[in-house]
Amino acid sequence: MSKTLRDQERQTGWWLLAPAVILLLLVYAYPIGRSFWLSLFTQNLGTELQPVFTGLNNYGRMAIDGRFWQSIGNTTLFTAISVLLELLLGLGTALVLNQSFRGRGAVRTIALLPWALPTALIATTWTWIFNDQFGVWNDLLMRAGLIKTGINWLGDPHWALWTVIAADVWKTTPFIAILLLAGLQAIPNDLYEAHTLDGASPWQNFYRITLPLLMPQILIATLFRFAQAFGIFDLIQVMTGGGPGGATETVSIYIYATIMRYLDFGYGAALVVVTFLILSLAVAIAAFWLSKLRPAGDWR
Amino acid sequence: MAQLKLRALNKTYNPQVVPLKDLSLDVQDGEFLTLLGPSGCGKSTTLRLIAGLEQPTRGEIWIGDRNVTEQAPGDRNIAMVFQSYALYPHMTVYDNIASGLKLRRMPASEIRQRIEEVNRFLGLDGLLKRKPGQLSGGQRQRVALARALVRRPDVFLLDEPLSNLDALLREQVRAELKQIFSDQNAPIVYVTHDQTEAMTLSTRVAVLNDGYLQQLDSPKRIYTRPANRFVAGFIGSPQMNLLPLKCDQNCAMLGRYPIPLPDRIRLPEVILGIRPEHVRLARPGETSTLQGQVMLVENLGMSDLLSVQVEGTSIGLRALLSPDQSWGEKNISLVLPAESLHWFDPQTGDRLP
Amino acid sequence: MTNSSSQASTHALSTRRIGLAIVILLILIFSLAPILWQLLTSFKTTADIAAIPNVYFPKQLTIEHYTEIFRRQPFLRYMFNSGFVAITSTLLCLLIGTPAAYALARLKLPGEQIVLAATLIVTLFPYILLFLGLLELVRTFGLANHYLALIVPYTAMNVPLTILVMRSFFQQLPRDLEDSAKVDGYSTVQMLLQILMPLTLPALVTTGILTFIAAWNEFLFALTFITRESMKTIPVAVAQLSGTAVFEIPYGALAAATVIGTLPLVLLLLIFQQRIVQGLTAGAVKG
Amino acid sequence: MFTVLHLFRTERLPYLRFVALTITCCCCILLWGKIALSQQPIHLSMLTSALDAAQGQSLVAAFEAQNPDIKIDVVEGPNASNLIEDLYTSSFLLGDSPYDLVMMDVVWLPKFAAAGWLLDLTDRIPANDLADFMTADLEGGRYDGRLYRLPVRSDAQLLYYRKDWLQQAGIQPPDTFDQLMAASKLLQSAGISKWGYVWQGRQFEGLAAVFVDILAGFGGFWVNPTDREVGLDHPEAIAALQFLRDTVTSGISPPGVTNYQHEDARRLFQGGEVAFMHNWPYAYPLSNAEDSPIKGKFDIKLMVHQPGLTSAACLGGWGIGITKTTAHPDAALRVAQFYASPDAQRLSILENGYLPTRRSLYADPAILTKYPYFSGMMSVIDNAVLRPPIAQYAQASDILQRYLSAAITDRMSPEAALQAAARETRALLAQE
Repeated sequence: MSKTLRDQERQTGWWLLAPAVILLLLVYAYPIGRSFWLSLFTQNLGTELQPVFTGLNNYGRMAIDGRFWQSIGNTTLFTAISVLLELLLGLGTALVLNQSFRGRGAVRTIALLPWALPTALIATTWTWIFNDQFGVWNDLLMRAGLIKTGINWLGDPHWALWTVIAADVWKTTPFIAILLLAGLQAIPNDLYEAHTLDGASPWQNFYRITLPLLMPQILIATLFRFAQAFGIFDLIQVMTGGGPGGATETVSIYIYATIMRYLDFGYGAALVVVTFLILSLAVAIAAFWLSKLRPAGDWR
Repeated sequence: MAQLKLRALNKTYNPQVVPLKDLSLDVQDGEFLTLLGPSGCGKSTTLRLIAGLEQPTRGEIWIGDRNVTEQAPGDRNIAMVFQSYALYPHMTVYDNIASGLKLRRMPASEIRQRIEEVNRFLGLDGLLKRKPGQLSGGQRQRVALARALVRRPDVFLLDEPLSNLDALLREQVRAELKQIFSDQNAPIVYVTHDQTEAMTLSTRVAVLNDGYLQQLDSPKRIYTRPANRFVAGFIGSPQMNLLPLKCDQNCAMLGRYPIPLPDRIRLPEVILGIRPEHVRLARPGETSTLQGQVMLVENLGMSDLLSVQVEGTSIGLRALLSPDQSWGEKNISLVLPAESLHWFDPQTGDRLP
Repeated sequence: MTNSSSQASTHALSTRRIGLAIVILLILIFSLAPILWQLLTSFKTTADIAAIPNVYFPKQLTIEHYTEIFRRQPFLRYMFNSGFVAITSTLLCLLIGTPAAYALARLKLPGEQIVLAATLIVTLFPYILLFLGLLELVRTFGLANHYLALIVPYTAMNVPLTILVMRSFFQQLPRDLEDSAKVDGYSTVQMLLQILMPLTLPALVTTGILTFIAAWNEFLFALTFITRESMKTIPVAVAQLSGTAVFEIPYGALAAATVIGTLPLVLLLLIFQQRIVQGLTAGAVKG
Repeated sequence: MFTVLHLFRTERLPYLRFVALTITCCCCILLWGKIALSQQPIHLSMLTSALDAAQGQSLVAAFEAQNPDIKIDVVEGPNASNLIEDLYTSSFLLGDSPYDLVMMDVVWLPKFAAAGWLLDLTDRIPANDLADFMTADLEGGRYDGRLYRLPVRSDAQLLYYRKDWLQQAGIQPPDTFDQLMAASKLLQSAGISKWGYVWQGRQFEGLAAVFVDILAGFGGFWVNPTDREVGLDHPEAIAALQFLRDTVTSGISPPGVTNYQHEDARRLFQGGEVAFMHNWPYAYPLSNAEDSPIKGKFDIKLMVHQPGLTSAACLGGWGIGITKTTAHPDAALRVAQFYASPDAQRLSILENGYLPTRRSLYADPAILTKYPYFSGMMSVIDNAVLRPPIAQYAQASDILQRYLSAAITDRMSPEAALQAAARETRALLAQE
């Protein structure tokens, strides 16, 4: 018992932290590290699922894999468009919910609803709404006279990705709206009052006060959504499975197919590694921006 | 029974704690020691070190003949009253008071008996079943005190226990505190930045600044014989006049006016200290007077605080005069009584004997 | 923001009001319409569901789709699986995440910044990056078709959120309380259980709801690690329902299954809206 | 050691009690789950599409009537066969397969066999039992020379044609690609037929199957299973793809054909809008049904070929295999043999109209009475070609589908598309 009190406290601390750290290492660090290792092997049906060391062969194969590049393209498009739309709609929703009106709490609850529901179930709902024959969306458009015959939203390669984006926007806009709403509510009203006394219009208020002060929240929300959208799986898996003809195949769907359908573990691991690196790079850039922005956000 | 000894305690800088340098203190049984100083002086650090909430970088803490430096707070048998009272919000008053005893596996009957006892002179009747949220500030303060008293600890620690009370209540509780702790048989260490509390409650006061112990003395001596320039300026309100003066042979020169230095002081410069309440109006015919111009008069109620610019200098002198005295609109003659003068070394700040 | 000078504003104010009302209405329609359509579908007769043009106001409502999913599929079993996995992993997650959050909030550990940063970054990585490694682990430990195959990853995927949210709650608690407890003689673990736990109960509920929602909704692991009918969770069971009727997709049953599967979450949201919002923002913004 | 104890210093009970309770609860529930799953009579489980499950009910009843000690639990899966394949794959991959029997498409076999998931039946079936099976169907059940599957249902792609329209125009059914094109143009320009030829152009397995037929007709090959040579960038393959593309550009096929699946093609053919259709035999009874506008007006033949070459139909069909990890291999073998038996096949064929895998059944009076056109089908099956029986077939097929689709939708030239396809396929197969 010659340990100092500080040592004891530290030790207690480690014991408190240990289960969480072990769990995170097991479920996060190990799989990703393992993927790095496995990506150097060929382990697929051709090798009867035995690992054979082939160095960077998998990465070379990836370079000429047209489907991989298409999936990267799809993922990028999906991520960019859906996050952008979600930001705009989310900001709009947040601004509206930040006004005081009767029943605001109820509206806020309802606006949050899409976020809380299971994506896989919601995907079936949207599949049904966008059904080419019985879908209500086609019906509404036809009643409005905008189209003459029903569009096969999910079956037509030209429409499928946009349809999936629409569903994703619906599902995750509330998340952004809530984050931004919290940011809006933290901006003290006196700032607006002072600025208004200075003669600023509402638009100037928004542009010169709301937007800069909200920037940290916007960036964080974007970062979160970017990462989630880049890894989108359940929505697309249920709505289109990546089809038609790979039109909605994102990296996640491709990775899943490579591993679970083709049993091409080595190549799947290489895909995981590359996706991980791309995401890490993007996160690092975003974090760098964020850290530069932080001083501006420190007014609280 | 027990005696609290701090031996050369050091706490080096870290972001959370004010540093502490080479603090040694002895607190005897029943003695009420106040740690006094401005914020950031290290007084809370000292208290937290004693409690074991922080670990000293160097030095030792003894309670009686136990070296508790490496003991956990709960093992030191101390009790502490916090500024925020730190009552457990989810427990009843009774459980709050009993918690420390229960942890020491005291039989329930004895706990009940002890609480009764404390209850009697703190007057907590009818509060025992309530939760802290349902109590007023003064009541919470009492519960916090009760929680400490019931423990019969080897040392009491009180961290600014009055600062969350409003002014009226504070005076009342201050008086009660004095009474309650006069019966206690353990060392009491009390932290405050309020010198009135320090003066009224303590048997001894330790003035801290910048992590250093400045003076450890009875309240009276702290006031009458401040050990250095810092203590002189910190204790007493309004603040003591501290005038840097040049010396000319045996005299310090306040403008044109020579002030005789005590014999042993031979320095080119000194700091002259005099409390505003000791400056008095010159009587008619008095010779060695100081001429000055009244720059500002602040009415403090029972007296007036005058800011006087000493003639021929830019030095300002404050004097506390009772309003029944009269003086000229502008010009005023003042006397600095020799027995009320304090001299300090401008280099070290130490008192010159 | 507030009303400007009063004379000219009456007119401007009322147009503003109407504009606001319209926008709110749009938000409500946007959020509710798909769910309401699915709800309506679940009560329509099969003939009405397949009618062209669509039937918006059915003359006849039916609950046959609801009885059908319970009759044809072990739907109660799915509900139980989802509930059991979600509740167990939520409890485990709180049990593991809360002490860690406390350690990170208060105990000045060396390297805690690294742990914290790692926790944050980890929340950004999609599960697809993990599932190859986890698949191997599941195979190695023979956890296929085992609740643990889901409970462990669900717990892990919610631990970062728990740590972030609980840590920010712990940091808001007054320090004096813990100091007081230490002086009273509580050990760190006792203090966590007897003093801090009761105080953080609201925060625990908040976090628990968020983790429950995440676990209930998870799809990828449930799809991959469970192949036995009797072990499937709601999202996977419903998603796989879509192709199992003989000649066409059973839209009515699918709608009913969706409604049932989402019902617990809707209830949670209605009851705990405030807390969910709190937790979401604490988890995301504070980090 | 001591530090752990230190954690629970004075009052350690609440913590420990809670942990113990949680663990006990978990254990109890898991145990309960395990017990609930193990029951008394031998249950053999098999996953099929919901459609097959419905159609196979009488087979199950017949088997259980003869074998009271065995129960067959048919799990209904999705109707899309690739989803069934995925469900089987993930359950085998996990190592805890709920299925004892595998009802599999011919193209899955190499994968399942190479992965080591199937019981080797080579030595369990007497050779004389195998003699009755069609060679092509039996071949589809082998991998690396070992038998893993007993065929229960055969299939081969055909060319459907409107014999009434051809008679009207005074031409013979086409034998070569040029004849097919010419006949189509003639019928279209004469206003007899709106479209000439429909096939399955959507990016899915059906497109690969169509291409296999065309490729055989041009004398090309996809992957040689023995030496793993990839033939996709050979001139024959490029010519085959050029043909497919020409049908679209010349207006013989409707522009939408690049998004068609089997049912789209059948609806068009049955609706009397097209003269030639590439499809599986399942369309025959449907198009010849009482309410079909073209009942009796069409016929079937082998797909066309280049002059001097022969046609070969892409072989399909289903068979039954046994999971390697099954606890009841003998019982499972009884089920498999039953499903492949003449009686069972007859029962199923009379109900559902699929093609048999046994020679004897092509001469079966009961079957021929009901389906007279079966008599011509035996030679079709005998001439059928397998899609490459390589373990990575699914991957190879997806590569090919992508580039076929790119070429027929005019995003790449046939040559560039097939070169890319060949390159990726070689990279895939070189991974050994």
